[in-house]
Amino acid sequence: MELYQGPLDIKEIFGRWLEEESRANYGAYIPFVGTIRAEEGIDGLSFDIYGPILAVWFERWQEIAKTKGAKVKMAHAVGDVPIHTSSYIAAVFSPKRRVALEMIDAFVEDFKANAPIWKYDLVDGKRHYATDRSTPMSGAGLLA
Amino acid sequence: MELYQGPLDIKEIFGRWLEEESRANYGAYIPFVGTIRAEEGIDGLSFDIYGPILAVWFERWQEIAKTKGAKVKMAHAVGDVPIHTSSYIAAVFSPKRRVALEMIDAFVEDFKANAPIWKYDLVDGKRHYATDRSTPMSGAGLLA
Amino acid sequence: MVKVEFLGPIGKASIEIEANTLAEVSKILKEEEDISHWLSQCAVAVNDVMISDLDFSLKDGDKISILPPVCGG
Amino acid sequence: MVKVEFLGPIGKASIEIEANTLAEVSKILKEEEDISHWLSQCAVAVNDVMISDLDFSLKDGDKISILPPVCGG
Repeated sequence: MELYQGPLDIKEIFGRWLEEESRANYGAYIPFVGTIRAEEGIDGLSFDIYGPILAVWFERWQEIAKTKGAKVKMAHAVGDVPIHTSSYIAAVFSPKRRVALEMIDAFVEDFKANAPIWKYDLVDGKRHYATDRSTPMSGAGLLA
Repeated sequence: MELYQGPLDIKEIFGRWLEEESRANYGAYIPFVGTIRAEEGIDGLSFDIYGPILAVWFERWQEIAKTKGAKVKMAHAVGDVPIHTSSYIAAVFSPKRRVALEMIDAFVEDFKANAPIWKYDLVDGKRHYATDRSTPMSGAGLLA
Repeated sequence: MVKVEFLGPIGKASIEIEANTLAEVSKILKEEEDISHWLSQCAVAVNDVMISDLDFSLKDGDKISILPPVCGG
Repeated sequence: MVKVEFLGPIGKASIEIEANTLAEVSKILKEEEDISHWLSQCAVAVNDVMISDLDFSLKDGDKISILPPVCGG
Protein backbone atom coordinates (compact mmCIF):
# COMPACT_ATOMS: atom_id res chain seq x y z
CA MET A 1 0.00 0.00 0.00
CA GLU A 2 1.44 3.32 -1.06
CA LEU A 3 0.21 6.80 -0.12
CA TYR A 4 1.53 9.90 -1.85
CA GLN A 5 1.12 13.61 -1.21
CA GLY A 6 -0.55 14.97 -4.36
CA PRO A 7 -1.06 13.28 -7.76
CA LEU A 8 0.40 9.84 -8.48
CA ASP A 9 3.22 9.15 -10.93
CA ILE A 10 1.15 6.45 -12.61
CA LYS A 11 3.79 5.36 -15.13
CA GLU A 12 6.42 4.90 -12.43
CA ILE A 13 4.06 2.89 -10.21
CA PHE A 14 2.70 0.75 -13.07
CA GLY A 15 6.20 -0.04 -14.32
CA ARG A 16 7.61 -0.79 -10.89
CA TRP A 17 4.73 -3.17 -10.05
CA LEU A 18 5.20 -4.89 -13.42
CA GLU A 19 8.88 -5.44 -12.61
CA GLU A 20 8.28 -6.49 -9.01
CA GLU A 21 6.12 -9.39 -10.22
CA SER A 22 7.91 -10.13 -13.49
CA ARG A 23 9.34 -13.43 -12.18
CA ALA A 24 6.33 -14.45 -10.07
CA ASN A 25 4.69 -16.31 -12.98
CA TYR A 26 1.42 -14.39 -13.00
CA GLY A 27 -0.35 -14.55 -16.36
CA ALA A 28 -2.68 -11.59 -15.79
CA TYR A 29 -1.97 -8.08 -14.46
CA ILE A 30 -4.95 -5.72 -14.31
CA PRO A 31 -4.44 -2.22 -12.97
CA PHE A 32 -7.30 0.22 -12.44
CA VAL A 33 -6.26 3.87 -12.83
CA GLY A 34 -8.52 6.59 -11.46
CA THR A 35 -8.10 10.07 -12.94
CA ILE A 36 -9.76 13.33 -11.86
CA ARG A 37 -12.37 14.43 -14.40
CA ALA A 38 -13.01 18.09 -15.19
CA GLU A 39 -16.60 18.73 -14.15
CA GLU A 40 -18.81 21.37 -12.58
CA GLY A 41 -16.08 23.95 -12.49
CA ILE A 42 -13.77 22.12 -10.08
CA ASP A 43 -10.00 22.67 -10.13
CA GLY A 44 -9.43 19.19 -8.75
CA LEU A 45 -10.25 16.94 -5.83
CA SER A 46 -8.65 16.67 -2.42
CA PHE A 47 -8.45 13.60 -0.18
CA ASP A 48 -8.15 12.82 3.51
CA ILE A 49 -7.07 9.29 4.39
CA TYR A 50 -7.09 7.52 7.73
CA GLY A 51 -4.05 5.29 7.27
CA PRO A 52 -4.40 2.76 10.11
CA ILE A 53 -7.86 1.54 9.08
CA LEU A 54 -6.92 1.63 5.40
CA ALA A 55 -3.98 -0.64 6.25
CA VAL A 56 -6.32 -3.10 8.00
CA TRP A 57 -8.74 -2.98 5.06
CA PHE A 58 -5.90 -3.63 2.62
CA GLU A 59 -4.42 -6.44 4.69
CA ARG A 60 -7.76 -8.27 4.53
CA TRP A 61 -7.71 -7.97 0.74
CA GLN A 62 -4.18 -9.32 0.62
CA GLU A 63 -5.46 -12.40 2.48
CA ILE A 64 -8.43 -12.79 0.14
CA ALA A 65 -6.09 -12.55 -2.86
CA LYS A 66 -3.68 -15.09 -1.38
CA THR A 67 -6.42 -17.72 -1.05
CA LYS A 68 -6.90 -17.44 -4.84
CA GLY A 69 -3.19 -17.45 -5.69
CA ALA A 70 -3.41 -13.77 -6.57
CA LYS A 71 -1.86 -10.53 -5.33
CA VAL A 72 -3.31 -7.02 -4.90
CA LYS A 73 -1.51 -3.67 -4.84
CA MET A 74 -2.75 -0.13 -4.40
CA ALA A 75 -1.59 3.46 -4.26
CA HIS A 76 -3.63 6.57 -3.43
CA ALA A 77 -3.10 10.32 -3.27
CA VAL A 78 -3.45 12.39 -0.10
CA GLY A 79 -4.29 16.10 -0.37
CA ASP A 80 -4.92 18.03 -3.58
CA VAL A 81 -5.06 16.35 -6.99
CA PRO A 82 -5.65 18.60 -10.05
CA ILE A 83 -8.02 17.60 -12.85
CA HIS A 84 -6.53 15.29 -15.51
CA THR A 85 -4.06 13.83 -13.02
CA SER A 86 -4.52 10.55 -11.13
CA SER A 87 -5.41 9.93 -7.51
CA TYR A 88 -5.66 6.16 -7.49
CA ILE A 89 -4.18 2.98 -8.90
CA ALA A 90 -5.12 -0.51 -7.76
CA ALA A 91 -4.02 -3.76 -9.36
CA VAL A 92 -4.53 -7.49 -9.28
CA PHE A 93 -1.97 -10.06 -10.41
CA SER A 94 -3.08 -13.66 -10.84
CA PRO A 95 -2.03 -16.80 -12.67
CA LYS A 96 -5.25 -16.86 -14.73
CA ARG A 97 -7.43 -14.15 -16.19
CA ARG A 98 -10.83 -15.04 -14.66
CA VAL A 99 -9.61 -14.58 -11.08
CA ALA A 100 -7.97 -11.27 -11.98
CA LEU A 101 -11.00 -9.92 -13.87
CA GLU A 102 -13.38 -10.76 -11.05
CA MET A 103 -11.07 -9.59 -8.28
CA ILE A 104 -10.25 -6.17 -9.74
CA ASP A 105 -14.00 -5.47 -9.88
CA ALA A 106 -14.68 -6.61 -6.32
CA PHE A 107 -11.54 -4.89 -5.00
CA VAL A 108 -12.28 -1.52 -6.61
CA GLU A 109 -15.95 -1.59 -5.54
CA ASP A 110 -15.11 -2.52 -1.95
CA PHE A 111 -12.44 0.17 -1.93
CA LYS A 112 -15.03 2.73 -3.01
CA ALA A 113 -17.46 1.63 -0.31
CA ASN A 114 -15.20 0.83 2.63
CA ALA A 115 -11.76 2.42 2.40
CA PRO A 116 -11.51 5.28 4.95
CA ILE A 117 -10.95 8.05 2.43
CA TRP A 118 -12.83 11.34 2.20
CA LYS A 119 -13.18 13.32 -0.98
CA TYR A 120 -13.55 17.08 -1.42
CA ASP A 121 -14.16 19.18 -4.51
CA LEU A 122 -11.54 21.90 -4.94
CA VAL A 123 -13.09 25.18 -6.05
CA ASP A 124 -11.13 28.44 -5.88
CA GLY A 125 -8.65 26.85 -3.51
CA LYS A 126 -11.35 25.73 -1.07
CA ARG A 127 -12.36 22.18 -0.16
CA HIS A 128 -16.03 21.18 -0.30
CA TYR A 129 -16.88 17.72 1.08
CA ALA A 130 -18.38 15.54 -1.69
CA THR A 131 -21.47 14.62 0.36
CA ASP A 132 -23.58 13.52 -2.59
CA ARG A 133 -20.93 11.07 -3.88
CA SER A 134 -19.96 9.60 -0.50
CA THR A 135 -21.21 6.31 0.92
CA PRO A 136 -21.73 5.41 4.57
CA MET A 137 -19.36 2.55 5.48
CA SER A 138 -20.65 -0.91 6.50
CA GLY A 139 -22.15 -0.64 9.96
CA ALA A 140 -22.79 3.11 9.75
CA GLY A 141 -25.39 4.48 12.18
CA LEU A 142 -24.30 2.33 15.14
CA LEU A 143 -24.12 5.31 17.48
CA ALA A 144 -27.26 7.07 16.20
CA MET B 1 -4.78 -1.77 -32.76
CA GLU B 2 -1.08 -2.48 -32.62
CA LEU B 3 0.76 -5.66 -33.66
CA TYR B 4 4.41 -6.22 -32.79
CA GLN B 5 6.93 -8.83 -33.80
CA GLY B 6 7.95 -10.54 -30.53
CA PRO B 7 7.24 -9.48 -26.94
CA LEU B 8 5.52 -6.17 -26.17
CA ASP B 9 7.18 -3.20 -24.50
CA ILE B 10 4.36 -2.99 -21.96
CA LYS B 11 5.63 0.09 -20.11
CA GLU B 12 5.97 2.06 -23.32
CA ILE B 13 2.49 1.10 -24.53
CA PHE B 14 0.82 1.68 -21.14
CA GLY B 15 2.45 5.10 -20.77
CA ARG B 16 1.71 6.18 -24.32
CA TRP B 17 -1.98 5.22 -24.03
CA LEU B 18 -2.18 7.08 -20.70
CA GLU B 19 -0.80 10.20 -22.39
CA GLU B 20 -2.94 9.86 -25.52
CA GLU B 21 -6.09 10.04 -23.40
CA SER B 22 -4.83 12.35 -20.65
CA ARG B 23 -7.00 15.26 -21.84
CA ALA B 24 -10.03 13.19 -22.89
CA ASN B 25 -11.61 13.41 -19.43
CA TYR B 26 -11.88 9.69 -18.78
CA GLY B 27 -12.09 8.85 -15.08
CA ALA B 28 -11.16 5.17 -15.39
CA TYR B 29 -8.36 3.44 -17.34
CA ILE B 30 -8.17 -0.33 -17.01
CA PRO B 31 -5.49 -2.21 -18.90
CA PHE B 32 -5.25 -6.00 -18.98
CA VAL B 33 -1.69 -7.29 -19.39
CA GLY B 34 -1.15 -10.90 -20.47
CA THR B 35 2.24 -12.42 -19.65
CA ILE B 36 3.61 -15.81 -20.68
CA ARG B 37 3.73 -18.20 -17.72
CA ALA B 38 6.47 -20.78 -17.29
CA GLU B 39 4.73 -24.14 -17.42
CA GLU B 40 5.17 -27.67 -18.69
CA GLY B 41 8.70 -27.08 -19.87
CA ILE B 42 7.88 -24.49 -22.53
CA ASP B 43 10.39 -21.83 -23.57
CA GLY B 44 7.58 -19.49 -24.56
CA LEU B 45 4.57 -19.20 -26.80
CA SER B 46 4.30 -18.23 -30.44
CA PHE B 47 1.39 -16.55 -32.21
CA ASP B 48 -0.07 -16.34 -35.69
CA ILE B 49 -2.50 -13.51 -36.33
CA TYR B 50 -4.80 -12.91 -39.26
CA GLY B 51 -4.79 -9.12 -39.32
CA PRO B 52 -7.73 -8.25 -41.59
CA ILE B 53 -10.33 -10.13 -39.51
CA LEU B 54 -8.74 -8.95 -36.26
CA ALA B 55 -9.16 -5.40 -37.54
CA VAL B 56 -12.86 -6.03 -38.26
CA TRP B 57 -13.31 -7.61 -34.81
CA PHE B 58 -11.60 -4.64 -33.16
CA GLU B 59 -13.58 -2.08 -35.14
CA ARG B 60 -16.81 -3.61 -33.86
CA TRP B 61 -15.52 -3.23 -30.29
CA GLN B 62 -14.62 0.39 -30.93
CA GLU B 63 -18.25 0.95 -31.94
CA ILE B 64 -19.58 -0.85 -28.85
CA ALA B 65 -17.29 1.26 -26.66
CA LYS B 66 -18.37 4.47 -28.37
CA THR B 67 -22.05 3.83 -27.59
CA LYS B 68 -21.06 3.81 -23.90
CA GLY B 69 -18.81 6.86 -24.07
CA ALA B 70 -15.77 4.61 -23.68
CA LYS B 71 -12.69 3.73 -25.73
CA VAL B 72 -10.84 0.44 -26.24
CA LYS B 73 -7.22 -0.14 -27.24
CA MET B 74 -5.20 -3.28 -27.82
CA ALA B 75 -1.76 -4.54 -28.77
CA HIS B 76 -0.65 -8.12 -29.43
CA ALA B 77 2.56 -9.94 -30.24
CA VAL B 78 3.16 -11.89 -33.46
CA GLY B 79 5.71 -14.73 -33.49
CA ASP B 80 7.75 -15.93 -30.54
CA VAL B 81 7.26 -14.57 -27.02
CA PRO B 82 9.55 -15.96 -24.25
CA ILE B 83 8.21 -16.85 -20.80
CA HIS B 84 7.92 -13.94 -18.34
CA THR B 85 7.43 -11.46 -21.19
CA SER B 86 4.09 -10.13 -22.40
CA SER B 87 2.13 -10.96 -25.53
CA TYR B 88 -1.00 -8.90 -24.97
CA ILE B 89 -2.31 -5.67 -23.58
CA ALA B 90 -5.89 -4.48 -23.93
CA ALA B 91 -7.43 -1.46 -22.25
CA VAL B 92 -10.69 0.35 -21.66
CA PHE B 93 -11.02 4.06 -20.93
CA SER B 94 -14.36 5.39 -19.73
CA PRO B 95 -15.78 8.34 -17.82
CA LYS B 96 -17.04 6.12 -14.99
CA ARG B 97 -15.70 2.99 -13.38
CA ARG B 98 -18.68 0.61 -13.81
CA VAL B 99 -18.60 0.82 -17.60
CA ALA B 100 -14.84 0.26 -17.64
CA LEU B 101 -14.92 -2.68 -15.21
CA GLU B 102 -17.67 -4.45 -17.14
CA MET B 103 -16.21 -3.70 -20.56
CA ILE B 104 -12.66 -4.90 -19.86
CA ASP B 105 -14.13 -8.25 -18.81
CA ALA B 106 -16.37 -8.59 -21.87
CA PHE B 107 -13.64 -7.31 -24.21
CA VAL B 108 -10.95 -9.70 -22.94
CA GLU B 109 -13.30 -12.69 -22.97
CA ASP B 110 -14.56 -11.98 -26.49
CA PHE B 111 -10.97 -11.46 -27.59
CA LYS B 112 -10.07 -14.88 -26.22
CA ALA B 113 -13.01 -16.51 -28.00
CA ASN B 114 -13.18 -14.65 -31.29
CA ALA B 115 -9.97 -12.84 -32.21
CA PRO B 116 -8.27 -14.70 -35.11
CA ILE B 117 -5.08 -15.56 -33.23
CA TRP B 118 -3.45 -18.97 -32.99
CA LYS B 119 -1.22 -20.00 -30.13
CA TYR B 120 1.67 -22.48 -30.15
CA ASP B 121 3.83 -23.80 -27.33
CA LEU B 122 7.53 -23.29 -27.99
CA VAL B 123 9.59 -26.32 -26.99
CA ASP B 124 13.19 -26.74 -28.14
CA GLY B 125 12.65 -24.14 -30.83
CA LYS B 126 9.61 -25.95 -32.27
CA ARG B 127 6.00 -24.76 -32.38
CA HIS B 128 3.23 -27.05 -31.12
CA TYR B 129 -0.33 -25.84 -31.72
CA ALA B 130 -2.14 -25.34 -28.37
CA THR B 131 -5.12 -27.52 -29.38
CA ASP B 132 -6.34 -28.13 -25.83
CA ARG B 133 -6.48 -24.39 -24.96
CA SER B 134 -8.02 -23.22 -28.25
CA THR B 135 -11.69 -22.42 -28.80
CA PRO B 136 -13.68 -22.80 -32.01
CA MET B 137 -14.88 -19.35 -33.12
CA SER B 138 -18.59 -18.43 -33.24
CA GLY B 139 -20.16 -20.23 -36.17
CA ALA B 140 -17.50 -22.95 -36.34
CA GLY B 141 -18.50 -26.14 -38.15
CA LEU B 142 -20.41 -24.39 -40.95
CA LEU B 143 -18.59 -26.34 -43.65
CA ALA B 144 -18.60 -29.71 -41.85
CA MET C 1 -11.03 7.73 29.88
CA VAL C 2 -11.32 6.96 26.15
CA LYS C 3 -10.39 9.21 23.26
CA VAL C 4 -12.88 9.95 20.47
CA GLU C 5 -11.50 11.09 17.10
CA PHE C 6 -13.66 12.62 14.37
CA LEU C 7 -12.30 11.81 10.93
CA GLY C 8 -12.45 13.51 7.54
CA PRO C 9 -15.00 16.26 7.00
CA ILE C 10 -16.46 16.29 10.51
CA GLY C 11 -13.81 18.82 11.39
CA LYS C 12 -14.00 18.54 15.16
CA ALA C 13 -11.03 18.12 17.51
CA SER C 14 -10.68 14.88 19.49
CA ILE C 15 -12.34 14.66 22.87
CA GLU C 16 -11.73 12.51 25.95
CA ILE C 17 -14.71 11.03 27.72
CA GLU C 18 -15.61 8.48 30.38
CA ALA C 19 -17.38 5.48 28.83
CA ASN C 20 -17.40 1.72 29.38
CA THR C 21 -19.28 0.70 26.23
CA LEU C 22 -20.01 2.13 22.79
CA ALA C 23 -23.61 2.58 23.98
CA GLU C 24 -22.31 5.07 26.52
CA VAL C 25 -20.24 6.82 23.84
CA SER C 26 -23.40 7.07 21.75
CA LYS C 27 -25.31 8.67 24.59
CA ILE C 28 -22.63 11.29 25.11
CA LEU C 29 -22.11 12.10 21.41
CA LYS C 30 -25.84 12.52 20.82
CA GLU C 31 -25.68 15.44 23.17
CA GLU C 32 -22.89 17.15 21.24
CA GLU C 33 -24.62 19.63 18.99
CA ASP C 34 -21.94 19.68 16.27
CA ILE C 35 -21.68 15.88 16.03
CA SER C 36 -25.13 14.39 16.68
CA HIS C 37 -26.39 14.96 13.12
CA TRP C 38 -23.41 13.00 11.73
CA LEU C 39 -24.06 9.85 13.75
CA SER C 40 -26.65 8.17 11.52
CA GLN C 41 -24.11 8.24 8.66
CA CYS C 42 -21.00 7.29 10.59
CA ALA C 43 -19.26 3.96 11.17
CA VAL C 44 -17.17 3.31 14.28
CA ALA C 45 -13.76 1.80 14.96
CA VAL C 46 -12.12 0.99 18.27
CA ASN C 47 -8.31 0.96 18.16
CA ASP C 48 -8.54 0.92 14.35
CA VAL C 49 -10.81 -2.13 14.15
CA MET C 50 -14.31 -1.60 12.73
CA ILE C 51 -16.97 -2.45 15.32
CA SER C 52 -20.67 -3.13 14.80
CA ASP C 53 -21.71 -4.04 18.35
CA LEU C 54 -23.08 -1.32 20.62
CA ASP C 55 -22.30 -3.42 23.72
CA PHE C 56 -18.60 -3.52 22.83
CA SER C 57 -16.79 -2.79 26.09
CA LEU C 58 -14.09 -0.19 26.33
CA LYS C 59 -11.03 0.04 28.49
CA ASP C 60 -9.01 3.00 29.64
CA GLY C 61 -6.99 4.54 26.79
CA ASP C 62 -9.04 3.08 23.94
CA LYS C 63 -9.21 5.13 20.75
CA ILE C 64 -12.64 5.44 19.16
CA SER C 65 -12.80 6.70 15.57
CA ILE C 66 -15.94 8.17 14.04
CA LEU C 67 -15.89 7.62 10.25
CA PRO C 68 -18.24 9.65 8.05
CA PRO C 69 -19.31 8.54 4.52
CA VAL C 70 -16.34 7.73 2.30
CA CYS C 71 -15.44 8.17 -1.35
CA GLY C 72 -11.99 6.98 -2.31
CA GLY C 73 -10.65 6.54 -5.81
CA MET D 1 -12.86 -19.08 -59.30
CA VAL D 2 -12.62 -18.35 -55.60
CA LYS D 3 -9.54 -18.57 -53.40
CA VAL D 4 -9.57 -20.62 -50.18
CA GLU D 5 -6.99 -19.77 -47.49
CA PHE D 6 -6.23 -22.02 -44.52
CA LEU D 7 -5.18 -20.03 -41.50
CA GLY D 8 -2.98 -20.69 -38.46
CA PRO D 9 -2.07 -24.27 -37.65
CA ILE D 10 -3.81 -25.92 -40.62
CA GLY D 11 -0.59 -25.44 -42.54
CA LYS D 12 -1.94 -25.91 -46.03
CA ALA D 13 -1.29 -23.64 -49.02
CA SER D 14 -4.20 -21.68 -50.53
CA ILE D 15 -6.21 -23.31 -53.28
CA GLU D 16 -8.40 -21.96 -56.07
CA ILE D 17 -11.70 -23.68 -56.76
CA GLU D 18 -14.94 -23.20 -58.66
CA ALA D 19 -17.85 -22.61 -56.27
CA ASN D 20 -20.98 -20.45 -56.27
CA THR D 21 -21.95 -20.90 -52.62
CA LEU D 22 -20.30 -21.90 -49.36
CA ALA D 23 -22.24 -25.17 -49.59
CA GLU D 24 -20.26 -25.96 -52.74
CA VAL D 25 -17.02 -25.01 -50.98
CA SER D 26 -17.97 -27.38 -48.18
CA LYS D 27 -18.52 -30.22 -50.59
CA ILE D 28 -15.12 -29.74 -52.19
CA LEU D 29 -13.21 -29.32 -48.90
CA LYS D 30 -14.76 -32.42 -47.38
CA GLU D 31 -13.00 -34.36 -50.11
CA GLU D 32 -9.58 -32.94 -49.24
CA GLU D 33 -7.95 -35.48 -47.00
CA ASP D 34 -5.71 -33.02 -45.12
CA ILE D 35 -8.51 -30.52 -44.44
CA SER D 36 -11.74 -32.45 -43.92
CA HIS D 37 -11.02 -33.33 -40.27
CA TRP D 38 -10.56 -29.62 -39.46
CA LEU D 39 -13.96 -28.52 -40.76
CA SER D 40 -16.10 -29.26 -37.71
CA GLN D 41 -13.88 -26.92 -35.67
CA CYS D 42 -13.43 -24.14 -38.20
CA ALA D 43 -15.26 -20.87 -38.76
CA VAL D 44 -15.47 -19.23 -42.18
CA ALA D 45 -14.99 -15.73 -43.53
CA VAL D 46 -15.62 -14.38 -47.01
CA ASN D 47 -13.53 -11.34 -47.92
CA ASP D 48 -12.64 -10.99 -44.22
CA VAL D 49 -16.23 -10.94 -42.98
CA MET D 50 -17.36 -13.82 -40.77
CA ILE D 51 -20.21 -15.77 -42.41
CA SER D 52 -22.63 -18.22 -40.82
CA ASP D 53 -24.90 -18.97 -43.79
CA LEU D 54 -24.12 -21.97 -45.97
CA ASP D 55 -26.19 -20.51 -48.83
CA PHE D 56 -23.99 -17.41 -48.96
CA SER D 57 -23.32 -16.84 -52.66
CA LEU D 58 -19.85 -16.29 -53.98
CA LYS D 59 -18.56 -14.29 -56.91
CA ASP D 60 -15.44 -14.60 -58.96
CA GLY D 61 -12.32 -13.56 -57.01
CA ASP D 62 -13.83 -13.95 -53.53
CA LYS D 63 -11.43 -14.88 -50.75
CA ILE D 64 -12.64 -17.57 -48.36
CA SER D 65 -10.75 -17.97 -45.06
CA ILE D 66 -10.90 -21.13 -42.97
CA LEU D 67 -10.29 -20.26 -39.30
CA PRO D 68 -9.36 -23.05 -36.85
CA PRO D 69 -9.87 -22.75 -33.05
CA VAL D 70 -8.27 -19.62 -31.62
CA CYS D 71 -6.43 -18.68 -28.46
CA GLY D 72 -5.21 -15.10 -28.32
CA GLY D 73 -3.88 -13.31 -25.30
